[in-house]
Amino acid sequence: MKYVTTLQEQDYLLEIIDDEHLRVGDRVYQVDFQAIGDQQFYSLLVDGNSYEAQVFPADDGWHVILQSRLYSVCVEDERDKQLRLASQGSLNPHGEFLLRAPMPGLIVSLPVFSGVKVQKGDVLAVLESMKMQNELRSPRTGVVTRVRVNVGDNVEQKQALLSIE
Amino acid sequence: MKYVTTLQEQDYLLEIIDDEHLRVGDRVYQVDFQAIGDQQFYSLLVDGNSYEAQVFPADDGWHVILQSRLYSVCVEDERDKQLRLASQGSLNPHGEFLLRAPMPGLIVSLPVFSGVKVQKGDVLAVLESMKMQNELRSPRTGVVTRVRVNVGDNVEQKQALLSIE
Amino acid sequence: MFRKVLVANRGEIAVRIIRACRELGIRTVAVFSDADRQSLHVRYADEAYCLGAAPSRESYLRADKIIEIAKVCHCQAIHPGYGFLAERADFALACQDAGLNFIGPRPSAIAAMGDKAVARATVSRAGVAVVPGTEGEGALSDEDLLALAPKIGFPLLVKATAGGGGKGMRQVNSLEEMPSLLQSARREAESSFGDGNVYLEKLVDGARHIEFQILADDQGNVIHLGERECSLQRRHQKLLEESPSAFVGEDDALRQAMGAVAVRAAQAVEYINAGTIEFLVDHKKQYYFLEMNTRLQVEHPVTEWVTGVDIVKEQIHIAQGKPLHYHQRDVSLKGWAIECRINAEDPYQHFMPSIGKITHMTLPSGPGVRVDTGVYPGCEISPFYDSLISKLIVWGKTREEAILRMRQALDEYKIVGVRTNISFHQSLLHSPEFMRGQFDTHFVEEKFNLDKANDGKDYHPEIAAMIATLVTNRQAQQAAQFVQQKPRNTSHWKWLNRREWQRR
Amino acid sequence: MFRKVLVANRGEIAVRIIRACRELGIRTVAVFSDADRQSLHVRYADEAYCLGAAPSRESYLRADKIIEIAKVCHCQAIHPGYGFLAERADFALACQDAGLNFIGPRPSAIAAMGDKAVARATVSRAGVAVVPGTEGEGALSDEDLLALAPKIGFPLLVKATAGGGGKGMRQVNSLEEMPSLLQSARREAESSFGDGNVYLEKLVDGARHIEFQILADDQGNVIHLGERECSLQRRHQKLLEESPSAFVGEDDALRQAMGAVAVRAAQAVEYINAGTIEFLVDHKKQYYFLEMNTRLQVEHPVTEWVTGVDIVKEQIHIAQGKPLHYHQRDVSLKGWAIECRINAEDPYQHFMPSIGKITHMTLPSGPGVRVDTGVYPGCEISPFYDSLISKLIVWGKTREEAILRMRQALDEYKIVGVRTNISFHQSLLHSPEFMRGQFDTHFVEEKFNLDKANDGKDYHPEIAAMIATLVTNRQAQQAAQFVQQKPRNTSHWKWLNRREWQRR
Repeated sequence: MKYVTTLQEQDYLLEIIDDEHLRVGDRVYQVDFQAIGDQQFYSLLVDGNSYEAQVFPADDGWHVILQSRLYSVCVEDERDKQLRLASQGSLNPHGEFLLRAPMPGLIVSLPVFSGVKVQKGDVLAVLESMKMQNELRSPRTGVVTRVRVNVGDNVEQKQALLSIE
Repeated sequence: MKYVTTLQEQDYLLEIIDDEHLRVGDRVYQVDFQAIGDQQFYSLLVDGNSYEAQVFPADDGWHVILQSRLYSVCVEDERDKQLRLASQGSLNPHGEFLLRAPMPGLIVSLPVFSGVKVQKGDVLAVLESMKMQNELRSPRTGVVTRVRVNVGDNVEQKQALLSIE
Repeated sequence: MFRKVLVANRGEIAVRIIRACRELGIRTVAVFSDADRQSLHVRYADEAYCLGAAPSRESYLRADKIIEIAKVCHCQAIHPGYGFLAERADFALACQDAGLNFIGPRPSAIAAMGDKAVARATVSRAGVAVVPGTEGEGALSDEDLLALAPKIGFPLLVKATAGGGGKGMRQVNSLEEMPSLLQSARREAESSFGDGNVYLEKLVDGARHIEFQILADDQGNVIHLGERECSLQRRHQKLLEESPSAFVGEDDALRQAMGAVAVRAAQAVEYINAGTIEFLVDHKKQYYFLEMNTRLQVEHPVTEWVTGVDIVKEQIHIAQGKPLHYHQRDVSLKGWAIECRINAEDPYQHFMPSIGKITHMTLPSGPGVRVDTGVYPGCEISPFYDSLISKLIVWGKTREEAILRMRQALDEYKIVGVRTNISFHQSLLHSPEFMRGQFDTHFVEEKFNLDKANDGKDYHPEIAAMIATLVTNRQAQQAAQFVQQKPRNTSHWKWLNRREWQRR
Repeated sequence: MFRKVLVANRGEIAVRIIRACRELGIRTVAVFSDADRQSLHVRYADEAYCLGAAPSRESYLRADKIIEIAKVCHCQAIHPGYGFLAERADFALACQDAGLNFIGPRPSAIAAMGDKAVARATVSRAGVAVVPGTEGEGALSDEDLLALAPKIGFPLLVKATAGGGGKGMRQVNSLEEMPSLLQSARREAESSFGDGNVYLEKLVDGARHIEFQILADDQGNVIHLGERECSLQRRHQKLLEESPSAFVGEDDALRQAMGAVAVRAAQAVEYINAGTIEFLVDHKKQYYFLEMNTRLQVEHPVTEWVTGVDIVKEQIHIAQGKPLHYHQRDVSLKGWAIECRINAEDPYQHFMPSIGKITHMTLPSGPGVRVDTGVYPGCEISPFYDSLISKLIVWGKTREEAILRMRQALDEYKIVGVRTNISFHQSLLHSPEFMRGQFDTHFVEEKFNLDKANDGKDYHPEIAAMIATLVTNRQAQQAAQFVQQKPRNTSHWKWLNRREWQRR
């Protein structure tokens, strides 16, 4: 199986030859890959070097924590990559974004209101939980549309707070 | 639900009144019983006292390890107990007992042979495993019948070694 | 002698106190909220009683219920831990009134140190240098403050007298911007603490936060157990603490001088039991009293390890009216201890708290490693309390050995189910500034960048790419096996049903 | 300086050595059998290579493969741990021939101490008292032994010269029964060690097993690190060790005298690196050399804790040709340390080894607690190696504090999936003989009864009955829910199928 794996804007061409061999670009490595205790962490021996990583699903692929460093990695098989590139022109990156509460808590601040234009990284709401004030930020530029909560509201996990279009 | 629970030849009459109340004999206790992490251990609050126990299934009920002491406990609901007492005369305690290897290992000694009479507690075989010699003992008095292995054999877990009748 | 002690807290500190009691042969009573029935402190105590619903004000802050339980259970004493009721003079007083021993200072000392402005005035009168500012007791009006500000000089800080955790705090750079900032600080203080009083303090630039552990018995003996370096903070929350401090280092004269001042500050309020004097120290080694914490600190283990003193056992000992086990001359700092606070929060998502069930946990262990924790595999991290789930403490003969040991321990520490700041600590321990011991209280927020912290060293993008690809491939294979089974599953339901039964 | 070290072992001791190397900045190479791919030592090492199938002779005893891997990986040294190849002079020699540093004594010292009869003769010539017996070197015939026996006196022990673990050992009570016992001892020794040689030793009744830790560098410095009490054994396997020994106690003259003799015994074979001199000590405080272990011991942590010396790091340091970090005058025993060996075995079933997958594990933690372990939740305990899965070590200011702390730690230690001897240790720690420190090497097997050990105290049959009943009821409820679902499951297979899908 062949994959195109992207990490910090660099593509790696990987081929899984068999259970014990992996090609990266031109080079073939001997690998021994094991899931530890059916959990989110893995042990990898590559030509004898021992690595351990935690791997979490992320929005756009995987978050790999390897030796205390986070790598955001996107893995596509070759066909996926072709399809995505072919259709990229028609993709609309400006759908509605719905901000949800990542955990239960108290809304202590709402510095935006409907109609306000926000930049990526702007604070949309401050949620108090676990005795901390947590800033919820905008993932992209857009306009705030429906604000569904007020300061002082107790919200449940995943409750919709407001939208950005 | 009512139970007759036997422990070291003493019967306890227990009634589970509801999730929070338990009657033992004449006395009603307030209880809060919880399985910890879906494992074999449990937390019990009885009138505020906190106990923790590991509970394993055993041949004839449960093994409860509570504050480092092992209790062998047999629990029957009232109907079971009646049935068992009624049929006890006809029960045959002398069926065949099949000795199986509790773990993989090497048979290093077989001090018995077919036709030998053994007492409860006599050594039937010595199995070497985990660098230790482990004595497998007879659970009751009887006569050795079919010896299926020889000294020097490597046996698998649960492999039949010999029978007692 | 205490025969039974109620522990009015939860989490790792409740477990820590229960362990100390059990090692002293004292029975323990835990209290818990609905969210904590399966917590370690409930499981490890001899007795445990429910206080109420999960929110603190309905459970761990219910002083009335806690005192009632202590009386019904025939406890002799209550240990408040830290947070919750630990620094509430009214609670200490209520314990006293109920005939219960409060394991901590007298209510008057809690009150005196609880109002930050009063505390500054009190220790100042005792000859302890405080950060220059408004030392007068009582409430100052905006006019008073605006008149005093130029004498202190800018930049300065407006701080809430009832303060804590950075609430009601504002940095003021000029007289012009002061009126509006005063107003907002008072408003925030009012809403956070029900007390809008504020005071002014000079902003000490590039300062370190160094604190001294104090022990005092009721027979007039007061000693200090050396210093803790607590400058590594984020949003006024300490993250990593050390004892000794690399800044004080070999300068034992400074250590003894600061220790003596700390003792004097404690004596100024006739302090009893364990407490901590916090100092700000500038780069010229000038030190100023900041505040006193009238309770056990989260970071007490680093002091325990370098001094050999079990602070919690000593607290219990003192509370029974006995003299300290130690004289000042018995106390010396041996080796080096570091503590990392392991929080359930995601360092890659603005340190957002993380909740959920811990599905797997491997603790670090081995020589020189201590873990104080209130969680275990299978338990739930709820959103109701703070995010500190564990403290990892290591000891080494030297700071270098302690750092290398902490790195190894952090590598070994595996928690699955909630995100943690373990990798943040790992990066911090690799930063050149930390390794050199050169940092101030602003370092983490202003100068430390998680992404760039360890560029170069241990950068293995190709390995990360391999692992992500192998995980993807593994999932694809599992999905493929599943799809292959599908036709059989739907067309032979009896077979499926049999399988289903067997699986149970 | 070593840049890379191969660890020729597995389990907790391999992890212990890897931790020490990493804290010294040395890269580590692990080796593993097919059964150990997911073991901690493989996961924690920088590199890891498979040796072969699970049985030791196809993996951890493959000296040739291990040396080959060390060379290919450019290691400078090999640490053998304990067991496996640790006391094989031929392996130490092969390392030397391959240009690798063997972290341990010279092959000649291993050989001299490996033959128990030769060892006795050697140290005896150096003026060290040995248990009275046949001190002559070389093979003695049955005739020789029968002639010598009455001079030694009965009861006596026949022991294999290549011995260990009680194999080839027989107690002889009279001359009459000696010929047949000699024959069976020789036969057992031949089959166990390929060497039928035996020697005689007086049986010292009521003796204690007390050993001294030795450190020696290649510059002629030899020191001891005080004693360890190792009398608590079952079938010649140590179960619980302490330092100091309650028997030696305050008698520092005895400690120093025995320590000096231990140093002399080590010097007799020009010993280098860490080693242990075992003594038998009778109730009159007469002590006799028993044997020397020319390697790191399982129980080294108790000595580490009371002396503050990191023995594994010191081993690596010595192996690099450097002088010891310590003089004899630097060594003193501070506080009290106890180790419990946690074995995967069932104390209620004749200590039968237990295998399986560890489904849950909660480690004890907190102040004064150390765990050295090679397992973690999710790992498999295989039948191929010994049953030691973890060592729990505690420290206290006094023996009393250490005992109370160990009890608390054992209470906290939860392992589900395999049976362990944790409750055995708990009972042992509650026995009056242990608490008084009055026991000999036969105590556990002859005088300690697990069932009666703690009668009276902590006897809660009613609570046990409640728990068993509640578990039964819980199961009945779960079964009832399942039965209720059954009609729906079989008649609405589509619904089931949907459920089944969701569950995946």
